Amino acid sequence: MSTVTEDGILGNTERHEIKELDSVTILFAGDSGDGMQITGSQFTDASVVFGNDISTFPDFPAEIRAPSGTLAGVSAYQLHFSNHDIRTPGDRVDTLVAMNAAALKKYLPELEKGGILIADKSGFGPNELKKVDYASNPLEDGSLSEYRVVQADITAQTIAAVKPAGLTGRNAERCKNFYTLGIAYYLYDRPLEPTFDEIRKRFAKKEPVIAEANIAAIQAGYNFAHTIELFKVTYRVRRAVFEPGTYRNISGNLATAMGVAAAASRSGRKVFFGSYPITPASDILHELSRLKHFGVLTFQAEDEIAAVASAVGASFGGILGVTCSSGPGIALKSEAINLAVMTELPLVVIDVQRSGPSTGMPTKTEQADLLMALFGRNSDSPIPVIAPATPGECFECIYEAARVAVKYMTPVMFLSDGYLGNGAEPWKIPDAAALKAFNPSWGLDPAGFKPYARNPDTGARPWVPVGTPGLNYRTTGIEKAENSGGISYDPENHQRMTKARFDKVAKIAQEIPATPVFGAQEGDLLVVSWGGTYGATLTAAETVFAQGKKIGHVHLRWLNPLPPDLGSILKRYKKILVPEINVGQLAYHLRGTYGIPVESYARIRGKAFTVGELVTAYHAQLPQGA
Amino acid sequence: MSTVTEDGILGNTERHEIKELDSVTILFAGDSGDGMQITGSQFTDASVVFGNDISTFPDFPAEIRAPSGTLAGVSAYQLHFSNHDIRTPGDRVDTLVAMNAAALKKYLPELEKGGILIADKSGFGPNELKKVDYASNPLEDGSLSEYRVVQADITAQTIAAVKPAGLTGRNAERCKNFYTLGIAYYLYDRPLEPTFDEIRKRFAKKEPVIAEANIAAIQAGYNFAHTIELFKVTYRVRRAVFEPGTYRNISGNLATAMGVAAAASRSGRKVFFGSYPITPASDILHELSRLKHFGVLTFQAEDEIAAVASAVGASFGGILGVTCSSGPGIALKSEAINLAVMTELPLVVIDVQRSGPSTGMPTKTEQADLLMALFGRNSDSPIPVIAPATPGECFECIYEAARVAVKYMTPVMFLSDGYLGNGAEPWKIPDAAALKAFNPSWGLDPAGFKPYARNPDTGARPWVPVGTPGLNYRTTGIEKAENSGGISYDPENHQRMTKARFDKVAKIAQEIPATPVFGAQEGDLLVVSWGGTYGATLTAAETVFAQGKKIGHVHLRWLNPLPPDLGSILKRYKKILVPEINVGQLAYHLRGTYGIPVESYARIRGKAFTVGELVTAYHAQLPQGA
Amino acid sequence: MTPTTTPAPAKAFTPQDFHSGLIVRWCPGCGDYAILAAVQKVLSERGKAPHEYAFVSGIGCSSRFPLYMSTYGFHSIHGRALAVATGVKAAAPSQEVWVITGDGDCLSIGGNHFIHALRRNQDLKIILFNNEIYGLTKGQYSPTSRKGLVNKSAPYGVIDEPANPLRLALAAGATFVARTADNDMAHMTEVFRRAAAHKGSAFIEVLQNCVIFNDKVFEEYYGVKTRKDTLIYLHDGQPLLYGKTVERGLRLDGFSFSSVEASGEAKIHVHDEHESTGALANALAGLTHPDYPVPLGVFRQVERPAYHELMYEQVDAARKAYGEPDLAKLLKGPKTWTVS
Amino acid sequence: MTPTTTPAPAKAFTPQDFHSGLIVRWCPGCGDYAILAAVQKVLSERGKAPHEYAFVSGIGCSSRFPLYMSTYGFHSIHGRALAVATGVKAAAPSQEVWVITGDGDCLSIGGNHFIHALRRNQDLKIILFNNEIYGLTKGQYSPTSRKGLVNKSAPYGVIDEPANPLRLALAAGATFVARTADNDMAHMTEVFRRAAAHKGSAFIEVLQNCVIFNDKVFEEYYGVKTRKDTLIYLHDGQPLLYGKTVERGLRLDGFSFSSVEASGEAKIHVHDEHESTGALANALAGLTHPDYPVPLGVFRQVERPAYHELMYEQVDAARKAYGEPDLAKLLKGPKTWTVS
Ligand SMILES: Cc1ncc(C[n+]2csc(CCOP(=O)(O)OP(=O)(O)O)c2C)c(N)n1
Ligand SMILES: Cc1ncc(C[n+]2csc(CCOP(=O)(O)OP(=O)(O)O)c2C)c(N)n1
Ligand code: SF4
Ligand code: SF4
Ligand SMILES: [Mg+2]
Ligand SMILES: [Mg+2]
Repeated sequence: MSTVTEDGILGNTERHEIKELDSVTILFAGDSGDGMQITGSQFTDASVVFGNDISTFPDFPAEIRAPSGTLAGVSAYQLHFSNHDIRTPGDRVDTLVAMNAAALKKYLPELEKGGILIADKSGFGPNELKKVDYASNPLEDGSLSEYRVVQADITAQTIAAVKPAGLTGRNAERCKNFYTLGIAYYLYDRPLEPTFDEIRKRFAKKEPVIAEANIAAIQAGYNFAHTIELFKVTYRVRRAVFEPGTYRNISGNLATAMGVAAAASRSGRKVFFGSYPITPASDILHELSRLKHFGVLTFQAEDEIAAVASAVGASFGGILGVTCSSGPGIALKSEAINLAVMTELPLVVIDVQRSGPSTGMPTKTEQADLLMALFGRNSDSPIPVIAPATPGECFECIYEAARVAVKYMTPVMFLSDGYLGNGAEPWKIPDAAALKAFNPSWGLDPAGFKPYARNPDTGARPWVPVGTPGLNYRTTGIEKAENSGGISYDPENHQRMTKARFDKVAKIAQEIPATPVFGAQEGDLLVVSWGGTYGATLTAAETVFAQGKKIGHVHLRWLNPLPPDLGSILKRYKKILVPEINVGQLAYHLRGTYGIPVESYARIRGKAFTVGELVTAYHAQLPQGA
Repeated sequence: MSTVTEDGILGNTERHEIKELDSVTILFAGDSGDGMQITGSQFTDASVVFGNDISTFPDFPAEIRAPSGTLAGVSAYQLHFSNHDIRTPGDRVDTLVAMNAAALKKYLPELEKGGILIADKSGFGPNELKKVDYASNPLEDGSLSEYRVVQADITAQTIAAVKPAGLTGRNAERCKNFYTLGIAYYLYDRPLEPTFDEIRKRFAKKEPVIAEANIAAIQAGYNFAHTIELFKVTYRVRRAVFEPGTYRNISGNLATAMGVAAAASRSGRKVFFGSYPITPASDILHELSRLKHFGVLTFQAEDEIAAVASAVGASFGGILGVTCSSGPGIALKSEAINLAVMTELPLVVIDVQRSGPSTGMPTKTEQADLLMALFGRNSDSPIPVIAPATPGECFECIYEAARVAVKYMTPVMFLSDGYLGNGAEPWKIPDAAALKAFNPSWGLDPAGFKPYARNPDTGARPWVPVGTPGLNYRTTGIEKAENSGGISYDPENHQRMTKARFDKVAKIAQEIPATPVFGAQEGDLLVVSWGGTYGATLTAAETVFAQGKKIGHVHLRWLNPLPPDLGSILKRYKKILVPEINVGQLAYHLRGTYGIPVESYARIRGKAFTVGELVTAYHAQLPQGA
Repeated sequence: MTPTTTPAPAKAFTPQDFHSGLIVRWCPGCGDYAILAAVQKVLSERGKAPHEYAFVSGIGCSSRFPLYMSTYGFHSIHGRALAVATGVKAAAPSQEVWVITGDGDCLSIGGNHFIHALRRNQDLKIILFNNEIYGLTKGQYSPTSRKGLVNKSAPYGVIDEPANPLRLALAAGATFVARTADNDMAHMTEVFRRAAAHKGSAFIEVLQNCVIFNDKVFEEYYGVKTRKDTLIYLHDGQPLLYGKTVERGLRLDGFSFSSVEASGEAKIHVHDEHESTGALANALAGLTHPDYPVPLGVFRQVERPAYHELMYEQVDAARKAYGEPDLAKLLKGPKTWTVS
Repeated sequence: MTPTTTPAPAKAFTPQDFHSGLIVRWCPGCGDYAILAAVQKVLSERGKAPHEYAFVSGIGCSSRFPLYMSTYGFHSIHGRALAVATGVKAAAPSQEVWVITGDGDCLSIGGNHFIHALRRNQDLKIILFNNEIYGLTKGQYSPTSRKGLVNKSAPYGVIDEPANPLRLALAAGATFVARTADNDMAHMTEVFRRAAAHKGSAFIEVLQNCVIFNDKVFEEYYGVKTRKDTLIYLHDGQPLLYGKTVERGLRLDGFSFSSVEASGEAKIHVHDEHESTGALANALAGLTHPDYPVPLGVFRQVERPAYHELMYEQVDAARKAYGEPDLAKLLKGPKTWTVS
């Protein structure tokens, strides 16, 4: 057995065919208790360490522990890995691992015809079949003839495999996900050692038995596949070519949390993070609660209003207030966000969007809070809105949001979503030292101090740390006189102050670099996207452009203000198309801003676009036969 | 003295010249304690009873009792009365009554050159002058030479006049507003008797001394003006020609409250009115609290969220939930409004808009909550939005809002504003019996009952009164399966349900009659307005149309859905202009909806447009010299 | 606690009649199952049909409860169950309205509605599933979590002093305040019966075990083996006695209790649910493990008019004073003029 | 109440130094004027300069208070004063933060923040201007308005049971709870001094007369002429005595007080601000006119670590455990690979 690992690395060249593939999508699906998220992450880690590009999409049930065997209880992890730059977790699945009947029922439609299905027989007992209304066992009734089915009693084999390590019963059974992982590793020619190391590191001290059992299970699965030549052909996906640098795998929520910590340590002022838990945003709170030494004060408030109001108070106090939620919570925060607009205090509002309206489908993704971000406050209340395109970009964007909030003395809305927040990708680790420090000291001279004087470059008022001698001032949500900040009901002053608040946000355009356009620089169709649909919309545009169409693609990071060059770019195309996971909010915003026709491709299904459907949608907007 | 009243009615023809005028704007201004609101309303009542058309605008200080003599403490009441159809409280003031120096300072800029100024000398003592930074007494230093100034020690004369009635000291002084009223009545040839009657009715029983004193004060002011021939010329504004009918004077907030009461008594189901007080919306709560016998259950909640959530609960219970606030409160309600969207329950949300953002200028008007009404909720959340054009129209519109909410099972947003809510106009009393009753019973048969089945005509689901045997069902803010209403995370179901919610709101277009266009039916410029700017925007359009320009005017009552014929109307003009008291929200909405260029005339000064500025704005959009 | 005599049911219902048929989806072993069973059992005995009840909840694991009931049900939004229920009760005053809520839902985001609904004595039966954790969002601390508890959002331990739900309820003016435990079916059903019979705001805290995120948090004192020594069961008019052999009791010393041998001399305090000032209930609500036995049962039960009664009284009074509503007259108002 | 000894001020300030210069705009005769004067007087004695204070308020007549102070000030939004103050204190832990709030602002819309800020023992001095009415919005009833009160939003009388702010504060876990009155400058200043000296959440209810919308609502018991008979002043360690000739006192009968002749025999209860269970303060907070004398003074004062201390302790502990934050290390995480 000592050679197997090497075998894995070298490939089983002698014994069977190995086929080179450019990319593969594998989906692990099972009951919530089956450990599919762990299996998926392990496979992901093995792939990134090997050097593939990856994109992942975990799909949890809404319940904590949904009843086992039901459709609602299925937990899945989709991984797309490749030898080239990829940006989506894959449209269709090449290999499906189904630990029970429910998993099969739910995900079979995603499996390519001719794809591989690995099924645990023991999850297809009469009970399991009944729970999901299978009249007969699909593993036996011939209905899966179009797929390459590999079935084994994985549960029983796992139990046998881990017995020597000393594990029995329920605990032994729990290792079956690692057994499957072994099979998958064999199939895709992954090295085992890194996973073994990882397992040892994690469990060896506290639970050496578990560690040994897990390793034994992986090895057994691997051997099983190897020995009985389960697969006539195995596959290999070579390393992708990455920009040189040091990489890690990162999820959007983790990147966001690290960006906040970076802002705290590079801004020269602490960060106050006021939050109330909500799916899918809570992980940011969890991460930051562990990063207190970076100068992040986390405050789990009694509700969302207290979360944002305390953050506004902290910003008044002189450290940066950040608050975080998802749609329903952001709605609740709107009144207090407006207080920051009116008092002109910095504030970062993180919205990890989810499917709605109301409670909606909390574990599903959507990018439908754009118009709420822009307009969801009483009266004329401008705030900048920024949206990351990928999990890794969350870091850069949240740092940018914090920097702009402070520089312009304004709340900034950061729109992530469940897809970005939970999804992961390889991330080139940025140089911490190169992050621009920001610590504004403008306007803080007690001589001639005016709390509402404006910095001519930014339109921002001074940011006063409470307690500074000589700068005592009062602020209020009531309209204020220019410069002095005293209460004013003067009509002309209100007009000027309203304009000043809008001008300030408009000035942020000076922070936006020229907009890169992919593909045709003018022509028939410009696709405009924002947020988490970046990968799919661009990949589809690449496909259509490669087919010789006059198609361009622009992805927006700032939604307010829009890039200053966007208006002129839009004019260079006959048609504009905005694909969005909402009813067409950016399309409306572009029309509303530029007064030009904009087409919308809107799908509201709580999940990401597939590249395939977008290719079709682009073609539908292009001249026929052109 | 017994002839004086007749004198008033007949006019003082023998003694001096009487000039006929088409319309007059008079503004009463004094300290908060000076009773200017009463003086203004009395003059208004006298004018409507006489038969003029009127439009009023009360302007309160933000404080309950601001320190006397200061600018912040000035309380004013502006009245525009005329012999023809008018719609605004007047651009410029013909006669200004200033009870003290602060009142003069604040409102002199509004007075026409050559206009009349009636000033109480005793309000111009050294103290009063100092409080508002007058270096010298304007009544004496010649600075008012461009106006016709009438000054008297009104305070002293009042005290003398009411002494016989038995009033002295502070109480006597308090009658000085009635003395001024007497002067104004003389000047504008108003009958005194109706006011006397009113005073007697109000005070005679409880405080006969007050009644007599007030009457004596009015009479004394009238006599003073008459006797000493204060005015060489007095004025007369003839009756306006009204549509036949019975009229009353009404404010927007009162009309709104009565509309809710009407909905309660005509809908066949009660109304639950959950509210939390806020300026300028509280009066609706006050009025409805007195109308419990109409089947209105008023509930002063602990906060806005409880106010709206309880209203949603009431609608679930089976009676119509109505909630009411102004901008900051509406922002707080957004999450719970979304619950009504998602559960598809009827709900009427009244927003009496005020100047913002945040606390803003709470006593000033603005129409800047439009985009919040449309989009201020998480995710794709369509709700219909209706806005009254005049105080009287509030009645009709809120009734319509209630009817539509129930018919389509949706929240409806009703956008009034401070200008409409507090302003008053003559109102032709509608026929109560002619109000269409509405009491939906669709879908309530226990056989085949499906809580989320849809009425094919409206897209509405059944409205179940809780407690009905056989219709027990559960609802939730989570996405629901079509028909059954069970929880569903199915992507395609979510897409269909989202569409169904939008379609339902879109169907309300069938309730909207063809849009009348004033003026040119096609041509150079179409002015589009909404809400309380109706009067000013239309009057300005009449002026410019009368000058021979190809200008049309459309006023929108429904902002969502927009009238089905609006798109084609917009196409008939070279330019579209939207004047709004916000930064251009309807203009953005029209661009966002139709993808066409729309110009915006946006002024954010917490007050209504003047007709004059709009005329100028329209001309700026019209071809030069055309 | 004095057992209540339930009137003979008009129609016989089974607990099953109160089940909506939806598969119950709490984690295996979750305390919520037992509470659901207890409620369904109690309702089945009361003679009212499912359509005569409405269950309202917010969001949380516990808040899915109404979906499992065959009654009217509203699974609303986080924290607003009591506000929503206020409207339901006003709209349908003869409906019996139960509110299901969690320690987060009720005491964190919903804290304001909690104190106000109790203050107004709204006729709602409120069951607080207190698991001292946010379950649905996967394990953050809640307002009832104990100081020092380490969890997802407090990796270095909770620094917030925990809230005392019963004391808050009492201070807010609740007219019925009780506590029971998810592992004691007999006690739960008896408390629910009492709550159902109470007119006005009935507040019941259920110690509810979350097997996933806060397992065994009550075990030390509510564990079946030791509980006779660590819990004290309240019975109206009975001395405050406890212990395996009923050998201990609570004696009043000034304003505080001492746990003493229930020997002949010791003056054991007698429980009085109706004690006028609320001070007794307040003192009992302050007793915590391990210094004292933890009380279970009805702490307080007093009568005051329920909110919906007063609300409808005013409507009726207005009807009496002004007669049938005359819309035409309302529209006319006090002063009109006619143009012909 | 035991007078506190104030340390000799480092620099001499006058009350005028604490005035922002803005014209004070409450109605003539409003009780708010006296409270403002009392606060300015107390602050002027304490040696701290205006910039060392921050005053935070919501919206209401009372909430304009910070605008009149020369300190840092935040006149925020309705109901959120305590939430905003939470952030201010966290950001600037050495700042002394006072919160000014009204019965509407604090107990109605702000009720949730109220109970949670007190529970956490946030180091805030909270003055509740209780005028039993919404002043700024012109006279609707508030959560403390008495049942039956007729006003704008309750033309047929209020049907809500009034809230007891002190009992709620106690139940929430406030470590300093007091009551004073706007017509008693000496008492007010003494209570404010005590609150200022307290570390942790200090809650003070001030009976404040609104001359416009609820005039004389406290007159019956706090009126200067009769108050010796209708109020009882609390002094730590002193018997609960009152009356013009100190002829009456409160005796403890089980859980409730009786007002008795303070003759030799009657055992008058001795006030104890630090009584461990909070039951004494709770009982005193329940005494209402006319059945009892209304207590003024400090009901309760106990020590617990303040929230900002615990918060910063965790930050310091993390620093100690992990050393200076190493951003580069954080970004790298546990597992990387390098492409060259
Ligand atoms: C407005 C809003 N904020 C936050 C959430 C997320 N959320 C749902 S349930 C919950 C807490 C649940 O805790 P608890 O009420 O104790 O119920 P349990 O799950 O423990 O039964 C939270 C924070 C939400 N759904 N809506
Ligand atoms: C979100 C919001 N809701 C309502 C209001 C209106 N409002 C302002 S102050 C107030 C109540 C004031 O009462 P209280 O707090 O007792 O202060 P007082 O004026 O009596 O001092 C209300 C309802 C508001 N400004 N904002
Ligand atoms: S997470 Fe806890 S409370 Fe929620 S269902 Fe599971 S065991 Fe029950
Ligand atoms: S309304 Fe009342 S509380 Fe407000 S300033 Fe006037 S007297 Fe004071
Ligand atoms: Mg819980
Ligand atoms: Mg008040």
